[in-house]
Amino acid sequence: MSQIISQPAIRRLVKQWLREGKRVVAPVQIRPDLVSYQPVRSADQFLLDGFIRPLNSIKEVVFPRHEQLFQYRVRGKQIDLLPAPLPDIERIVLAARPCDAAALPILDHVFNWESRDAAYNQRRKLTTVVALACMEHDAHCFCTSLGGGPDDTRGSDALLFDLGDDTLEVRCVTDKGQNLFAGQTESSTRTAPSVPGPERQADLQQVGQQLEQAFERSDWAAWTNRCLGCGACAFGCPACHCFDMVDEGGPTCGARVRNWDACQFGQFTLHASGHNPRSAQSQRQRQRIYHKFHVYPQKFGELLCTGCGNCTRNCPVSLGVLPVLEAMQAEGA
Amino acid sequence: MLQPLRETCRRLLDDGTVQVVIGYGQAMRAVEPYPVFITDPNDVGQLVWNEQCRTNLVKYLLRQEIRALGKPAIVVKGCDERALVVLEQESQIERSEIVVIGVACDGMAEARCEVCDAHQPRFADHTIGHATNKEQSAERRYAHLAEFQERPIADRMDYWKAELERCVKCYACRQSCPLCYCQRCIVEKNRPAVLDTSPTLKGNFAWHIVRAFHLAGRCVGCDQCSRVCPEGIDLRLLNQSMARASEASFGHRSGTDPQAELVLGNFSKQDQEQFIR
Amino acid sequence: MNTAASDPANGEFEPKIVAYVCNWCTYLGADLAGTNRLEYPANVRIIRLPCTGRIDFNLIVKAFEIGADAVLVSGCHPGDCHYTSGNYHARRRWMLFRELLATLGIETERVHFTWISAAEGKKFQQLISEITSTTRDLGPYHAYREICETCEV
Amino acid sequence: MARIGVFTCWCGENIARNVDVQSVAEQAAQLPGVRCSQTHKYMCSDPGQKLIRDTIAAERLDGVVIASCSPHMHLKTFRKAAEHADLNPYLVEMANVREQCSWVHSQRSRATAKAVDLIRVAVAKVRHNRALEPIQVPVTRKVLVVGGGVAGIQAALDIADSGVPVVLVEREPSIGGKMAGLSETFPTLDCSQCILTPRMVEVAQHPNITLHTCSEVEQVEGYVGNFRVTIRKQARYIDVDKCTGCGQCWNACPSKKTPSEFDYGLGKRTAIYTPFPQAVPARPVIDRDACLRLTKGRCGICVKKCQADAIRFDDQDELVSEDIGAIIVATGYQLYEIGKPDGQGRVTGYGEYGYGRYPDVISSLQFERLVSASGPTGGEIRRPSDGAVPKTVVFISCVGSRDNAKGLSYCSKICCMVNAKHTMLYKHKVHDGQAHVFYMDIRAGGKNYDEFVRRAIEQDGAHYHRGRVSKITQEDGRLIVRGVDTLAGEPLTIAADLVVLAAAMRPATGVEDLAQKVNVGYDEFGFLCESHPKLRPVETNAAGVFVCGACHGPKDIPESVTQASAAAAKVLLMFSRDRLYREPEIAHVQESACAGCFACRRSCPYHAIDPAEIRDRQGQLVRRVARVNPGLCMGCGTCVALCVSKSVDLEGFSEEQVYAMVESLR
Repeated sequence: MSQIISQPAIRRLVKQWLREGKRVVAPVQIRPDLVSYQPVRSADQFLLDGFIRPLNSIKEVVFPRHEQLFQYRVRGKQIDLLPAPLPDIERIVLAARPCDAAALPILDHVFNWESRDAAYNQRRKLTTVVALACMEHDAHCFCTSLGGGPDDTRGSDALLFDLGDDTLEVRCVTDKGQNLFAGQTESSTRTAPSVPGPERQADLQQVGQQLEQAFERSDWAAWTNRCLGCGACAFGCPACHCFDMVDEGGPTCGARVRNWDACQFGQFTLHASGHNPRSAQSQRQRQRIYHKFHVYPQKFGELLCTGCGNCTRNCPVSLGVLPVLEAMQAEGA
Repeated sequence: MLQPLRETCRRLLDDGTVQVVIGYGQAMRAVEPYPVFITDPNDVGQLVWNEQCRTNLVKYLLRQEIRALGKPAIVVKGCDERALVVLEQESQIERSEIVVIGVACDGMAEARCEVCDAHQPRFADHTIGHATNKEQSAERRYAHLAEFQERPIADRMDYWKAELERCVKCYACRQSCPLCYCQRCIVEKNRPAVLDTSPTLKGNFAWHIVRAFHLAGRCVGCDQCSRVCPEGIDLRLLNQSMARASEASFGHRSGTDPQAELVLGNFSKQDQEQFIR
Repeated sequence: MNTAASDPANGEFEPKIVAYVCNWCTYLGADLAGTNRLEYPANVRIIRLPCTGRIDFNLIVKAFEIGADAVLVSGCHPGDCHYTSGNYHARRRWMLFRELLATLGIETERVHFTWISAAEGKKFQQLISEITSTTRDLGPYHAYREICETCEV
Repeated sequence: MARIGVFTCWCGENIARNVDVQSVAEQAAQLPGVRCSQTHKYMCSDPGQKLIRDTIAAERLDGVVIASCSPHMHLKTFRKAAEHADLNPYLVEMANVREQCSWVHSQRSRATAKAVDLIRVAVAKVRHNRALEPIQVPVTRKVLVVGGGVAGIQAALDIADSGVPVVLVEREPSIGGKMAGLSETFPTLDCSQCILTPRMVEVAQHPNITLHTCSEVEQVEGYVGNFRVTIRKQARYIDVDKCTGCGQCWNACPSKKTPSEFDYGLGKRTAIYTPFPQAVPARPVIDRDACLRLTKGRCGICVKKCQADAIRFDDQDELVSEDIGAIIVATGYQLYEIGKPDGQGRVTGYGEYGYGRYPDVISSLQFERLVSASGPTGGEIRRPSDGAVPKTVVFISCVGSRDNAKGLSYCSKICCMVNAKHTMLYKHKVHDGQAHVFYMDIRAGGKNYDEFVRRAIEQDGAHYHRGRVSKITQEDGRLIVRGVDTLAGEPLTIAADLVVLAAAMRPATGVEDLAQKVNVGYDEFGFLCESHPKLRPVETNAAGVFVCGACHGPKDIPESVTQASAAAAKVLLMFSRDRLYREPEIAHVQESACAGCFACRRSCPYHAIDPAEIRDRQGQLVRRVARVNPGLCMGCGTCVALCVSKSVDLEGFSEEQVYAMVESLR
């Protein structure tokens, strides 16, 4: 037996969530060639099928691109510090791709390592993730090569499957998921067929071992020198989590803020002295690969990549994790 | 087209005229051709040419990784080539130290190609193929902008609020622009921080105003910024409003005349405007 | 905040106007208005710069960011620049920049450009009076303030 | 943390009437960075300044804001006061709470609030001020004077007499300029050459003057105090040191048909010649276009005649370099080209006067030669066509001047006096002759000038007709002048034997080239621009370059001489110290961030930005960047606004200062 729900029923649910003041984030068609996770304002705005995957990720729901840590205000000779209030809005991510949801446990490790990031954990607590299993994939998808797949449940509270006829199968993974759909689904005999997902690439889970020997290779430049040094890969990545803290404002008021940062920026490792330990773009690209497939796994025992392929999709010159790994393996690293 | 292109590149590499060819290549997985850097004459087979070669490769002339490869030959379309003209006017390249391989282009299936008047390269050292340059009226070239500007001002503001709300400041627009070459971008300057680095609406407005205005009188309309934006923001509108004003007020079309004076940094006592009282 | 130009006495909207003026013409024109005791509204805050050539377009954006309801840029008449040509450079800059503002939907009627010589104290008085009153009619520049306030937690 | 003192002035009642000074001071004391806040009845008075000095010392202030009048009024005063208290003067800023606040706002609460804001802005700025030292530039105490007319001669002698070396460059073979060719001068009718030639000789003999004739300025590099000037000396074909100026050569030269430049074509000269007998240097020159030896390879009579062996047919142009501290431009004027052929068989600009077609229509400078004792007629007034003494002479004013349609919009200023002088000189020589003058207005402002014109009319009987001449035709050897007398209200036709056109004054040819070399601006007519028409009339916007004489605008001899002495005085003032001290509020480039696009260089009105090369330790060129020459920058900041990466900044109005000021208004 399975649980099913109709599309109109889901949209009614969304309407109700919005009415309750919850924030609903779901894939939205921005233009014919662009689907993006966005806060939805009306229940008919978002997609439940007909897209491969949005070009951004759901990490923004728990790790916003910009957040204030505290504000300062100068009153006469006195300076007031006003800590940012903890988030309190409940969030529901709907129709997230499994490769997005799978990144949340990865982020959990980062934001709870050594110190616990209060705002992150609060948002995480307030967030329910309803993933939507993939029926299709494109040339950039490689989740299966990293142990994931079109119906991967990591990070999801519930998983939806498209059964056709405007009907979705609901598989709840956690209590949060159960609570969200309690009383909203019907029993059915229909179950979603298993979808194979993208063809498995060469053994990328073992790439960490290959990297043991690859650091000093001179080929990094040849593999990566078309990189232009933007942050499109990192910002579209569900797992990248680097940030920069700056003070913004003037002599009377302002804030300390935390913004996304990207390791491909030339300034990322620039020291105040003017020295830059990663002065060449190939060093930055190598860093990105090593962080995802070597450093992070050594520390936390899992890859910092879910194989979503967004880095390549977003890259102005079709670079990204997979093309680099493929180039490396082609050279027999 | 492809054979003569490969042959020309092979010859240039063979006889040592250049050490690297900046061109388009394609791997099986990639949807679009992507930039390749051929240093071995035997690798010219990697070069491709098709109607998906949209990337403006000129940016690579400025990147230190590519400069380190030696004297370059670069494959350009008639539209890309205009960026070379500006870079030379702004002392960023020595034209004599670059071999330019122009490829005649019938269009890359982009909107701008329909109003292109630079199908045939004009300043290249070697030209592959032949295409006809058709004159295009300013009305046609700026039709997209004109249509947008007909909207009421509040609509325009709402449009940009919605668009720039999505900007995450990945700087793909900047990094792929062939005319962005600062050692340190203004957005990275602190003391004072002229604009917020935060990807908030405030910071995004400030950034896109700066980016567009720093291209005032310079932008050659390759639309690379709009093309690479992962959020699909139509930056072309901003660039075009500067370009159209430069053309209307100063008769200047950036990158079309190597002898022309640049718009900013020069002036004419005869400059006409109505708004200064 | 600190310098909100709203008059606390009656709570009425008082426009906040930031003026970037050159040191040699408009600043002296404003001085002359003073010497001649030509009264004008107290809404303008002058920032003195050597020349209109020095006035970066970013300063106009910055003025809106700090909550200005209108911005004035003023310098020497063409031909009168203390530095011979700074104002010509500035004029070109504004010709292009206004286009950009218009495309972005920023209200160009809140950005004023004028030439005021050291002898035109009267013109300065009239200008400030006029800008203050038109800005009062336009009301606070809510649209840009909203841009500057968005911050989602 | 900053320790800033705010000093608010009452200015008697001037500020205090509309601004609550006490409340302003209290609010100012609360501003971030402010250490103390004080008031005084008159801050600029001695006790007021003492309060500032004492407080700086007592509170160890590192920044001062004076809230009082306009900085144009007293910024220097207060900066000096700070300096006396050992605070760097550039750490003082002013808030203009009088001219721009108390005097223009009568509503006390609002004026008070604005005053606080103005102080807030000044405090925000001064927190980012930096201690600056005046820029010192070494000075080469040597002057280049370009042009050896009366202005150049005057300037050169004034400077040389004070002990400073002068390099005088003259394009013609002799100095003397236009004045050397004049007969007599108004309003005294003293002989022009009699006044000028002793001065010319003085130049030639002056130990502090190096004279280069037949020479032009080829190139000017460097900046104020430190110019390097290259002078092109044209081949003279004479060894000036050996030549004694005896005259054997020119008397024997068979090429005698070249129109004399000095006589404006009214006489002829030989190929080897001195332009006029009193020429300085008193040495001949060979005209390479007229000399038979140099053009056809024949002749050489001069060589045979020369006992001093001074002829050098193999002479070459020579380039001379001079290190120069200041430049005076005195290149003078030329006459407006009357009836200029337009290349399509027509003439423009008073072609109807027949100048160039009718030999007896001449210019006023040609008339000067006809009257001059050293002229082609030996001082007898004889007309060019047939040598007859003209009995009726018509003088026409404003040929080219004050005429937008055909010529130039400005008044040439000297012509009214020249015409009056000419009628008198004519009457004095041709007693039965009649002079007529057509004029638009008589402009005779100047000491004894109007009296002079009256004398021409009343004593020497010149007929003055207020009106223009429409056409001149030639009939039976006479010139029929058709004009109108607007005062009589009727057309007027005069049959004249000679017509003299008072053509407009224009800057000398090539002045634009020279102006570009020395970076001096010029107007639409080519006259050089002074720095300020009232207060800096001989300075230019190019530091260290001065102007005098008619290259700056139409003027007569006394004015040219006055201006020349003024320019000399300015140069000597500049040389009165070993070094130049310039305002340090100038631009500077952060070279590590500069991308070398040179937008700054394109826009700099003072050409103060040069490319500089950054090289690595191996000497390899890394990139080119912009660099500001502190000797030239005047601190306008146009470069800062144009620099997209803000790699150039302006001391005194830096990005940090300006943004802090704006931010303080939040």
